[in-house]
Amino acid sequence: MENTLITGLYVSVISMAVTFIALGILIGVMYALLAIFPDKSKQVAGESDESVAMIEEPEVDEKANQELAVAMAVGMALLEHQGAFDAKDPNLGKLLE
Amino acid sequence: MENTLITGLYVSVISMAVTFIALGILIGVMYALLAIFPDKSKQVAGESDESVAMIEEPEVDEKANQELAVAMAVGMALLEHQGAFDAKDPNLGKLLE
Amino acid sequence: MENTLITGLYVSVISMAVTFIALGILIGVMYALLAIFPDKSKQVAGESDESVAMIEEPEVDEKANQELAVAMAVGMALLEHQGAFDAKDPNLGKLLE
Amino acid sequence: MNIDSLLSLFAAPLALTWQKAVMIAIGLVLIYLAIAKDYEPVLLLPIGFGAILANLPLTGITESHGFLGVLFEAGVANELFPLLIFIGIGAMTDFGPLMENPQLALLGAAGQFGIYSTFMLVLLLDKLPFISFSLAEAASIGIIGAIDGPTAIYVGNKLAPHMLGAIAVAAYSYMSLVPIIQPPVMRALTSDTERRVRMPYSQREISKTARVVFPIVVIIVVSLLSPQASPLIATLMLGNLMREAGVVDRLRFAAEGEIANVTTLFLGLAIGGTMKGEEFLQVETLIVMALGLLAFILDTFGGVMFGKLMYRLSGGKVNPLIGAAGISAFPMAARIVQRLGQEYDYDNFLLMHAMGANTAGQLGSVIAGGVFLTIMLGIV
Amino acid sequence: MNIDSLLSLFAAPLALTWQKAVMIAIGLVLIYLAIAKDYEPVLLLPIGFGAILANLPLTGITESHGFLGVLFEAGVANELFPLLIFIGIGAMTDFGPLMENPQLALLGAAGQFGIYSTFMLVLLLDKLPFISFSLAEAASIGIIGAIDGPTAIYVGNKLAPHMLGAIAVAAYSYMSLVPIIQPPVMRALTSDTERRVRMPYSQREISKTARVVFPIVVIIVVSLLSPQASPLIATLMLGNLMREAGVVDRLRFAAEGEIANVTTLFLGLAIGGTMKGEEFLQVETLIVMALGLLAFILDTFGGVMFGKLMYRLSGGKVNPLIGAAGISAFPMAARIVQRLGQEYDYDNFLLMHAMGANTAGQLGSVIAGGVFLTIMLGIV
Amino acid sequence: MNIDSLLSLFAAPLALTWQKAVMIAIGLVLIYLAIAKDYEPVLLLPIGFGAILANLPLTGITESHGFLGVLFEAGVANELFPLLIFIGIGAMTDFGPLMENPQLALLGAAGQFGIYSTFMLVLLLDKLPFISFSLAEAASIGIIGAIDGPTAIYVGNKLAPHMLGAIAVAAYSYMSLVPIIQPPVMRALTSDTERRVRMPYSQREISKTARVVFPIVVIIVVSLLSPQASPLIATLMLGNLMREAGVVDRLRFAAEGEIANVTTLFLGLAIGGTMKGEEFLQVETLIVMALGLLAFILDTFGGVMFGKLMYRLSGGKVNPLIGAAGISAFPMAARIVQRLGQEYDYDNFLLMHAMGANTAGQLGSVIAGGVFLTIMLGIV
Ligand code: NA
Ligand code: NA
Ligand code: NA
Repeated sequence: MENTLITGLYVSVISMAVTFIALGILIGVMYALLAIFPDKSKQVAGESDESVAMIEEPEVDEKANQELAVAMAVGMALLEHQGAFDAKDPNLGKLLE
Repeated sequence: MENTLITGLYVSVISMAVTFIALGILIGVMYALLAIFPDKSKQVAGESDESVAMIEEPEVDEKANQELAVAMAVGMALLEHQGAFDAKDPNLGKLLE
Repeated sequence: MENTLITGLYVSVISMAVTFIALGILIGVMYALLAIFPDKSKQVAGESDESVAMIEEPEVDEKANQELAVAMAVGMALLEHQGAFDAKDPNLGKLLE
Repeated sequence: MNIDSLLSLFAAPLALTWQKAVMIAIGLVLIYLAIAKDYEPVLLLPIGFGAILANLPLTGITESHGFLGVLFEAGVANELFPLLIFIGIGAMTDFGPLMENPQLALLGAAGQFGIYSTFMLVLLLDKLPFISFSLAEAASIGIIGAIDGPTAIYVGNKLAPHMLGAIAVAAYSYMSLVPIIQPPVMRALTSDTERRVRMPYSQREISKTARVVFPIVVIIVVSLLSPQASPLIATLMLGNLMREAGVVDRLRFAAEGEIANVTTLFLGLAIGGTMKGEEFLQVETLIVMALGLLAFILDTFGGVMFGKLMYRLSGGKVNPLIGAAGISAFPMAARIVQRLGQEYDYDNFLLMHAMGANTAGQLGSVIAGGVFLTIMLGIV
Repeated sequence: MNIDSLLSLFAAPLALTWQKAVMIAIGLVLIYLAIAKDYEPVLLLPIGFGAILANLPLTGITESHGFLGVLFEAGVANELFPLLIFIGIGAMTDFGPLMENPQLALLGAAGQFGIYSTFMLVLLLDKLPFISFSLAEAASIGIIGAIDGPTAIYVGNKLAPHMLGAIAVAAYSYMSLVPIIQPPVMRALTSDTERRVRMPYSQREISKTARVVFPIVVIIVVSLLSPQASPLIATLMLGNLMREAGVVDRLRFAAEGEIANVTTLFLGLAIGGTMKGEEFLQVETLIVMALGLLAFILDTFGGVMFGKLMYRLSGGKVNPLIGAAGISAFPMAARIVQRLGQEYDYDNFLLMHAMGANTAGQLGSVIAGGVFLTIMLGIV
Repeated sequence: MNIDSLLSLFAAPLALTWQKAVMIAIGLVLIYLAIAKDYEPVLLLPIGFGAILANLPLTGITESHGFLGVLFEAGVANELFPLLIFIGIGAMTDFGPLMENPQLALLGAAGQFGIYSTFMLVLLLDKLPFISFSLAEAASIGIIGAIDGPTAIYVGNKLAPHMLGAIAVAAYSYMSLVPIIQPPVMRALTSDTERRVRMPYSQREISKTARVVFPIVVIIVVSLLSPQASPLIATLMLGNLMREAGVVDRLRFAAEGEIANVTTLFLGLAIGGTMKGEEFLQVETLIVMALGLLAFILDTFGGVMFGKLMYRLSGGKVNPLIGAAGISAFPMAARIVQRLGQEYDYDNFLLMHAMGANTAGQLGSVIAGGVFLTIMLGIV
């Protein structure tokens, strides 16, 4: 009668233990990976804008690019319409970045 | 014992022959197509920017277009930032809407 | 012999009737929906360009957006090329091509 | 052995019967219409292509493990593809213009007149000697009058799968001919006064809630009235619900985009693959094509005549031309109405009303198809 | 005959049992929650929609050749859909924050406490009269505590396929309630001092090689420890490998995009299609829903208590709140930790650490689910 | 019971035979080559990944209801995936350069020399003691010389499905090695004078009609000559027709995009899944790999030698180097020709002619594969 309870407890304890062991092993794996493959590309910050752009570009996905393009084009059109060009607003550059 | 070798040689020779025949026929097909459907749109080069753009547009695939848009928008934004525009044409805004 | 004709007529009449009934019910449904869920966002027209743009944006689908961006960017590039901007940077046109 | 297998190289040309050759020619014509005439190219090109492949001898391409056979089993035999396409169509459809003028919904019922009248005509033809159509076949031909590809394929596949190719070709070919088929019928049935009726644009705005609730209610009502219509109306309205919900745009764009595109290509190829010369080239197919054309005309007749009835009942406030948009054939039929109206009165803008009737026609096609199928399956 | 088939038009409304009606109402509620409350809409909308369709009478839509039946066979019965979704999830997951603080991985084990405690609770309930759950059913309910939809569906389908609908609904509904369920538990278990602990941001950069090797090693380790977890962890890590590899971006974007979107839609519809009134509306379902909620609470309890243990052992350097992110529910749980932390100390930025615990929770959920399944399949 | 099921936790490591371990290592090498060396990563990464999964013990992932088993049945067993990929390849191929110089087509036939010579070599090896290959196996190894992944997989699966993994790995691995394999062969076979031949650029413009008609005629001609080639050539040319038609761009982009990407991922995984240690690690596999490499060399030999023949016959107007592009391996082989030509004469632009030979090689590979298959199926 109590059989399923005991089986259940047994299953629970083993499962929990194995899960902790597995994640414990993964901790070891991660430390090992960090030790074996240290990051060599200690990036010297602020070297040049282009280099940063080139490095980061693969991270930006296509959609983001498209949205950016839409945003920029729309933004420029609106600004243009409002006569904001002929750059009287010195913040325009920042705004568009 | 030698049977598979002979069969194999037979298969090889026939296959190679048929492949050459097939591509030979395709040569005939291509010459026939060039003769039957000559290119009428003998393009007069450098007539106007618009016509070239129109003709070539179908060739450009979507992604290229998007990248172009991104490139253009970013380029313009950067130029803008540098104060290069200074829009004198008041219709520009409307045109872009 | 005439059996299929009679059956057919019977099927036709019933089908047509049910179709009219169904669409009749949908008319009732639509009037009910309009009554139960009236539009509260009675839009004050012409308030500002931005608000209109924001409201309409969800309707414009992605591709249209991209095409718009392409169109805008290309349009601007062409205008630029034609000297409409009065480019102070003589390389600008080339740059955008 | 050697001579035998050498001969096997000529086996294919020798197996090219005149029926296969004719079907290859038909496939070429369909591709020509698709490319040169822009007749529903996304469907007629794959259908024509599939027809060519199905009739090249000895390729095994339409067998159960062949390329077209696999596509057929994957999505035509079980009607999955037309339903998936419907999700995409629903996602692209705006029922706003219909909800602004609910009474236009009746035009969507009237525009299905061609289904029943064509069905009856086939049953009459069956009485002629040498011509024989079963009740199910007659119904499958009639359903071309739904003027809606996925509905015609769905119903046709349930009732007379052997006629699927002819039905699909008729449905999609004539769809492209709507701008040629409809105007003469519309002119013949209406008076100059009727065609000049202007219809004011309803200023009613539809709330988002109403737009969201509408597709769900439509599914429940239609499914209870006609259970066989449920998969069709449910997929159409699922797409529309995803459109109006606003919170599942990545599903909506997947439905409109990749699901619709991939499925359209596969559906076209697989249907073309059913068009085998020996079965397709029969008098019956010619009759299907002829009656399919008639169904389009009779649909337009039904729509415009009901438009005239509404013109009378409304005291001249409804322009009967918009009835022609009730056949569905979205959005072509609506544009034809707009153009014909402007021909007689340049400042007459019927487009929004025609769009309402047109989306009603989409609903009407699905409902009529489903009801027809429900009753037929009860009888056959 | 005529009267019979006329009556057939009313067959559907007559076959609408109260159970079906209630299920349609439940489907409407799920859609309402999806749209109006933004509760995991990409899943709850299709699930609710599928539930409505499955309970409209006589449509045949869930039968083996019906629309939902075809989708079910194509990707739920064989667990293909949850695995494909995992490829997309892996492609969107950044294990960087976890690799910067590897010891956070233990929180991902602790955050699965709800699985076992809920499982035991069900076995206790089974001892009550009138309530009966098999060991496999108890395990399926417990697995809701993985707080990970694909894992719950994968394990549930293997152990108790008849409960799949209830499990999926519980998993996804409560997932949306995480911002409501977790904070009270987190506040109750922690002291003010504990909640204010600041954790410095590790400046460690992870090399690309380490990032690429990590998913592969995880697969091998986990598969050897728990073979039944292999498909789950392998698909999750395949997505991550494609992300970090950098050379297969078109596969990666396909996994994140079309594969994930199309599969999510189909999975939701097919699971909704399993929720048939006659089977779903039982006391057992209510218990599943109630215990599922409890599993979420017990998971949070496990995570935070283990966080407190780490706080002690580290001499106060670990903020116990981040334990709450160990339950998975990515990335919501991590954001809740950040928000709650800031409530007590505005300048406290726990987000990166919480993200580490959160991705550990994702790993922990999959591993725990797989281990649980491996042991259960050895017993049942 | 308890001890048994505790032991079951160690069942997987205990079941890890040396064959499985070696295969996992091979999978890791393939992934390394894909990521670090950029060797056809979109295929070698999934293949390597599938190989690892297939050799982790007790996961059941390659069984008929396992993840890789389901993918295999869905698209490899019925050859659907390679055909779908061909639609995408066709949509990306421009036959313009070939149509401008039709006679280049013969180089596409000559570039298949490796198929037959390798096939004969295998039959010779079969005469050695301890080595045994059937005619069908020999043909499957020869087909690696098509240097075209989908063709090799399609033909290999029909003739010797148990060798599919080795064939696919050879085909795709060596494809990436083309820049290393070809140049020495090209240099050894040509004289300095031959390598410096300049070929004028044809100013011929190809009309849109000719571009549209070409793929259709190719299908009909090739299918009649070799029915077994029909599915391959038909899918390749369907993609090209959609490209040139201009009216079905949404189908074309679906073919190039989602269809190609999703299918490539699934195909790679499923093929990797066939590489089970116990079957794969045999002397035969080593022979397949060695002969596959030889097939690439012999293909280049065939192409360049025929190029030399054309050089003679044309009175020195044809640069024999472009023959190397006739092996297919699009577009790598064409770029190698251009680079090598420029090495000897910086102002020599052979690229367009090489591209023509290269697309001819694509056609030649498919045709040769299909013809070979047609004749073999008639004999076996
Ligand atoms: Na219609
Ligand atoms: Na979890
Ligand atoms: Na080749």
